[in-house]
Amino acid sequence: MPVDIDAAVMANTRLSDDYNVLALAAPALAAGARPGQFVMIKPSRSTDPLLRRPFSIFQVLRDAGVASGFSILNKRVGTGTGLLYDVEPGARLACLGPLGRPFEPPDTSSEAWMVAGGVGLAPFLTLAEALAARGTKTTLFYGARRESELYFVDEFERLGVTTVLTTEDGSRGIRGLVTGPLDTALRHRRDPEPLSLYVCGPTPMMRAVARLADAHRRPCTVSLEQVMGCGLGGCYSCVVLTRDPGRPPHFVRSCLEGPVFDAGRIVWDALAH
Amino acid sequence: MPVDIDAAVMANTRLSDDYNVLALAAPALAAGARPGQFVMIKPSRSTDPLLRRPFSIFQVLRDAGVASGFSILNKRVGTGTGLLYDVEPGARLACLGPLGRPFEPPDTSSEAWMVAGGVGLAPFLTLAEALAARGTKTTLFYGARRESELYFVDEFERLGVTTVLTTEDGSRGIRGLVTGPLDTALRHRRDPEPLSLYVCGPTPMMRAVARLADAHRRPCTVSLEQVMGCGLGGCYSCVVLTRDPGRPPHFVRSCLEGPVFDAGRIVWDALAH
Amino acid sequence: MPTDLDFSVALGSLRLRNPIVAASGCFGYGVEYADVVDLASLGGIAVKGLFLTEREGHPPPRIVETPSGMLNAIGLQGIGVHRFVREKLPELRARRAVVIVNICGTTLDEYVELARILSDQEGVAALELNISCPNIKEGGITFGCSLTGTHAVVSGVRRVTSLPVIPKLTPNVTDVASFARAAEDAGADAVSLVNTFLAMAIDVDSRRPRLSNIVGGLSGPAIRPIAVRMVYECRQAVKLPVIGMGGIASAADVLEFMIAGAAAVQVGTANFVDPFTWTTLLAGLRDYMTRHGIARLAEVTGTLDTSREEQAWISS
Amino acid sequence: MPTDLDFSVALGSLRLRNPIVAASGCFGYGVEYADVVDLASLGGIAVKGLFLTEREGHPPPRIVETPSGMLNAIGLQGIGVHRFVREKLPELRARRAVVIVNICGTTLDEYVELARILSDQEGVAALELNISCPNIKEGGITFGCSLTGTHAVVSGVRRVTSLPVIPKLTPNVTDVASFARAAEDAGADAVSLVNTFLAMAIDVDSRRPRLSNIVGGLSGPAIRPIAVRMVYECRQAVKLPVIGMGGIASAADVLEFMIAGAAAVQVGTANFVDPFTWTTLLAGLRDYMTRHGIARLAEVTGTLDTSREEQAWISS
Ligand SMILES: Cc1cc2nc3c(=O)[nH]c(=O)nc-3n(C[C@H](O)[C@H](O)[C@H](O)COP(=O)(O)OP(=O)(O)OC[C@H]3O[C@@H](n4cnc5c(N)ncnc54)[C@H](O)[C@@H]3O)c2cc1C
Ligand SMILES: Cc1cc2nc3c(=O)[nH]c(=O)nc-3n(C[C@H](O)[C@H](O)[C@H](O)COP(=O)(O)OP(=O)(O)OC[C@H]3O[C@@H](n4cnc5c(N)ncnc54)[C@H](O)[C@@H]3O)c2cc1C
Ligand SMILES: Cc1cc2nc3c(=O)[nH]c(=O)nc-3n(C[C@H](O)[C@H](O)[C@H](O)COP(=O)(O)O)c2cc1C
Ligand SMILES: Cc1cc2nc3c(=O)[nH]c(=O)nc-3n(C[C@H](O)[C@H](O)[C@H](O)COP(=O)(O)O)c2cc1C
Ligand code: FES
Ligand code: FES
Repeated sequence: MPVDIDAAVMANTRLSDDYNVLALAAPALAAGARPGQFVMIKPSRSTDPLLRRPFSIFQVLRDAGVASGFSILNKRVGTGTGLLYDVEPGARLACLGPLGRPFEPPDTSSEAWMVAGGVGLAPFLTLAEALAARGTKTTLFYGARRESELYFVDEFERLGVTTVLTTEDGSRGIRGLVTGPLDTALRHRRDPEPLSLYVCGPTPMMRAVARLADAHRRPCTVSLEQVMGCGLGGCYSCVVLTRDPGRPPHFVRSCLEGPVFDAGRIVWDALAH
Repeated sequence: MPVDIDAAVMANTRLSDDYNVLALAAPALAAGARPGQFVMIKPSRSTDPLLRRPFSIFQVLRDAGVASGFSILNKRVGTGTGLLYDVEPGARLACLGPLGRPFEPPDTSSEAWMVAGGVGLAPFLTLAEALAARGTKTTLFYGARRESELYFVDEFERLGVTTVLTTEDGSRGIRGLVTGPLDTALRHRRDPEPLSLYVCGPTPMMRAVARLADAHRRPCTVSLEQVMGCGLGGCYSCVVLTRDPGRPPHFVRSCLEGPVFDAGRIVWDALAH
Repeated sequence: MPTDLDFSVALGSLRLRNPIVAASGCFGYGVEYADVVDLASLGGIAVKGLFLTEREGHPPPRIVETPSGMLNAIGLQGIGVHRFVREKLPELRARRAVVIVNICGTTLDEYVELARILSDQEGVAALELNISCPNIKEGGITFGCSLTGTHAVVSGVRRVTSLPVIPKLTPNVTDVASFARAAEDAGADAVSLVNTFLAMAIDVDSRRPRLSNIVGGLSGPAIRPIAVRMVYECRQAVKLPVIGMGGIASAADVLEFMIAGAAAVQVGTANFVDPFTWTTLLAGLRDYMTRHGIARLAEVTGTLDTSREEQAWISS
Repeated sequence: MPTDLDFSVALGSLRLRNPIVAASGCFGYGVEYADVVDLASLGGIAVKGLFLTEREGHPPPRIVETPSGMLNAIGLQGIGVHRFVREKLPELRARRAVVIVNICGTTLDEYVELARILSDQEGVAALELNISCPNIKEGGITFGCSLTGTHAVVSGVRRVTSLPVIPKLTPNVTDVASFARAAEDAGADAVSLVNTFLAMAIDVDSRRPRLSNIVGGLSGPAIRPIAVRMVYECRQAVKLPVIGMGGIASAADVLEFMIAGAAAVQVGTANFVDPFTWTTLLAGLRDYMTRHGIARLAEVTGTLDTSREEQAWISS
């Protein structure tokens, strides 16, 4: 059950001119959070900006083992994310969550490959922790524009995650898009070895990965980032066109049925961007 | 000529739960400021609140004798003043000024009596400095609700100003309203000794002082606090009904012809509050 | 502090325990919120606009934020009246929610048919006639922008139901009070207003509309001053109770509408910002009643005091 | 980066050096700003609404802030056309301002008389007919809310002047495009829109209106999405150049109006917030033109691309 907490900003760590990590005190919210879920955060007390913004839960913060809050990985792209980049410790932000359908872990025998583009990294740290806890062999394919925009690689490696990094300018890892090494890896992967893909990033990237997964017949889960007005199923703004057996394509609310979807359900051509 | 400066907050000194002094870096603005003038400050970059708010220039701040900025004495009464109470050093605020007609100093032979109620103290520190510089004998009648809301009395005394203090609860100075001791003093004042009154505070107080001044035939200047949309004469929101020779009462813009007015010009019954 | 404060309000024969109703389209079918809030504590719930049949609505993007407001062009995606009655109404009934069903037709007959179906159901407290949705081409607003259309829909529905009938008026007209009058003449029990303002937003880099439907409806605090004025005009034009809405986000906003003439209010966009808004509103109303010594909230309705303005001593 | 960017726009025979015009009532008579900004660098200045005679306007409070907007009920305080011509026009002329005079009458004859007087003056670039002020009881909006009234005022003025005639339309109507059409039929050279939305605000503690006039006009960013939609509708209905306004505060806002169909824009409330807004707007337009390789700003007008929306692959 989601709770609404007027959470104090415990720390704001700016990683670059665009990215920051915001630690928020919200025990009750954090305690119930599962990997892949999100939180609706009000960036300002003013009516401009008016609506809350959705953010993946990046980390569950613990104090002596007890959940004390959570953090978000924020990328400044507009007004709301700009305010959350600037906010100072001590300020309070209304946080509603945890919301949405979490990731389903793969079959115990299966490996997990996480594919992240840019701020699409956000939902994967909690997933990696959960997978490490259950001993799932995990790889992170992670692409960014340049080396300085690859964050938290060490944290993933510390969890035992194998990392495959790409940068568009070649400043670290393989030059190009993350789909390059992913495609190669999928080709090299022997058929009977079970494997589940988890993807979050820009829509074109998710679409491309979904196609690769389909071509290689691998189960693939995507975490979509639709515009969300409420996060609770009230406004019908966040819909995604899906294909389900026995009925024509129809819109479902990604805040309730997502943000995590089976990639095969999504009518990709209907997705904006 | 007014200038618009994106001024850095140098310091925010909170005096109580309601009052604070905000020091703003704005050399060009401060350099041109004269006692009684005001500044239009935008309390937020958002469109809510939308308009700037008018504030008296409380102090001209100097660095090695050169004007480096100014301060305002802010009383939290609503959204904008609330934001200016909360603002942290380093933030920037758009400040347009100096604006409005300044105080006219009295004749050189005249004494000056300043009458302040609450945050109506704001325009008088710069006036007291100017009067001290020209050797005018000055008294401050200053009323507040309680002792803890009487601010900067020492600063005035350091400038050689005689202070007469009142509090509504009697916790300091004379119990009651500031008009009490003012009335007594006016009665005891011998006719030929020239005297000019300067008043700023709640409208009922200004009205009462204006009546006393009129009864005692003393020149009286009031600094009005009308709602102001622009501060530059563009919107006609800030009008005050005035009586001028040879024409019926008419509205004048207090941002251009004021905020400082000869009390005799004001049609007090038409003033709100 | 008085402990026996009375928050209840009357809309003709319909009594609400308090004046705060969730606005249609802004609270799903209510059931989405059943785990988060106690549905029975709300004055009422106007459920998402229902057609006879299911509708997919418009493709995304369906909303865009604007200064102190938002545009929406959902296109009335919905499950249709039959599935609503089967799948949602039983839970709403079980939760003791006061259910106002917002209905939408493309023809007069559809409104009548919807009213007939819903009148047979237990747990429907009133019908709100959506003749004001700016986001669909057929029906709806074509009735709401015409006095004869408004009259026809209201009297058509009136004939087949004994439920309270509440036409919801559009603000996109020159004289909203004349529509309230048409509704009154046709036998409405109350009127609700405002629906959203037809509006649009453009992405200047792509030079494309920011909503797939090109235009959408503006709601939220931005529109409140216009909505309050319209409620004030309707209150003066008709004897019917008026349900006011448009940008309510605080108790002061509720009171503004009530003082202007609203017997009850609806809260839309603010539910998106904060699903617990209504509790904040009720707490604020309690505080106001206590401070002002008001025992019955309903007494506030229509008490705007304009005596001073009317005798303004200066001719203007 | 192109150095020869062309910001000029045409309103019929009137050419402006750039599309940014100060909106009437939001820049005084222009002369108030002469020390602060270079009046000649603005595309034009629509001066405060003028009657034949002096007017005192409404008592304060005359403005109140609302979410992302403001209400005003100034009541057209003003010096009248004769004093304007004597006291203000010479300075505006000397400063080489492009002066659009906003005129307001209580009768048709007054509009005609005002037009006659101003047509004889050097330094008047155009007449804007204020038939849309919501704050005065007589005249003005009674013409603006009636198609025949609009037609009558425009053709009356048209007959006595060779200056460009620009009726300013009110948004408080059901179908603003029909008013643009009436203006076109009557011989207008352009239309400007929107004037303010009739609205009100109430102080809930005193239960009194927050404006002495009870109601006032809503302006500012809050109304922008509605205003953009209305400009878009007018653009499709008439061939006349449209001057768009309502809540413009950034270059993106200017572009939104232009892409929707405005040939030029006016900036009102934002001048109060920042008297240098227009310089920020021009800098932002320059940046946009550079980024998009646009040499002539006027090319942007009416280029909204709705091809994708119109062939939406899912029927809605
Ligand atoms: C389930 C979910 C989880 C998310 N998790 C994160 C996260 O962990 N970290 C993070 O930084 N962001 C995340 N996002 C995206 C984030 O919500 C948006 O970037 C944010 O809402 C933009 O707000 P703004 O006020 O800064 O932008 P606005 O000023 O509103 O818009 C600026 C620009 O951003 C674009 N934009 C608006 N909404 C979105 C969106 N939902 N996705 C992408 N672009 C958008 C707009 O089209 C516009 O061009 C998530 C979104 C969803 C739906
Ligand atoms: C020339 C001038 C100089 C001023 N100098 C100072 C100063 O030095 N220090 C200071 O603290 N204040 C000063 N004020 C008053 C200050 O401008 C207002 O308190 C402020 O604008 C209120 O803004 P807000 O957003 O906090 O209030 P809002 O949220 O807009 O309104 C809250 C309440 O404050 C009241 N209010 C709004 N405007 C005024 C006003 N102009 N005067 C009194 N009450 C108002 C409203 O009626 C309302 O009840 C001055 C005003 C003027 C005109
Ligand atoms: C996303 C959304 C969907 C809406 N759907 C409906 C609807 O189905 N039926 C209806 O009558 N009004 C609908 N409305 C209008 C609201 O009920 C309300 O009239 C309007 O939003 C103004 O109130 P607000 O400012 O509090 O949101 C919708 C509004 C929004 C924002
Ligand atoms: C204080 C004020 C005074 C106004 N006076 C006039 C006027 O005299 N004549 C007129 O045609 N419009 C007048 N307007 C309307 C503006 O010119 C403009 O149409 C409206 O404010 C919308 O633009 P904005 O949102 O940029 O302010 C006035 C607006 C305001 C806020
Ligand atoms: S975000 Fe409102 S329904 Fe999904
Ligand atoms: S504040 Fe705008 S004219 Fe005085």
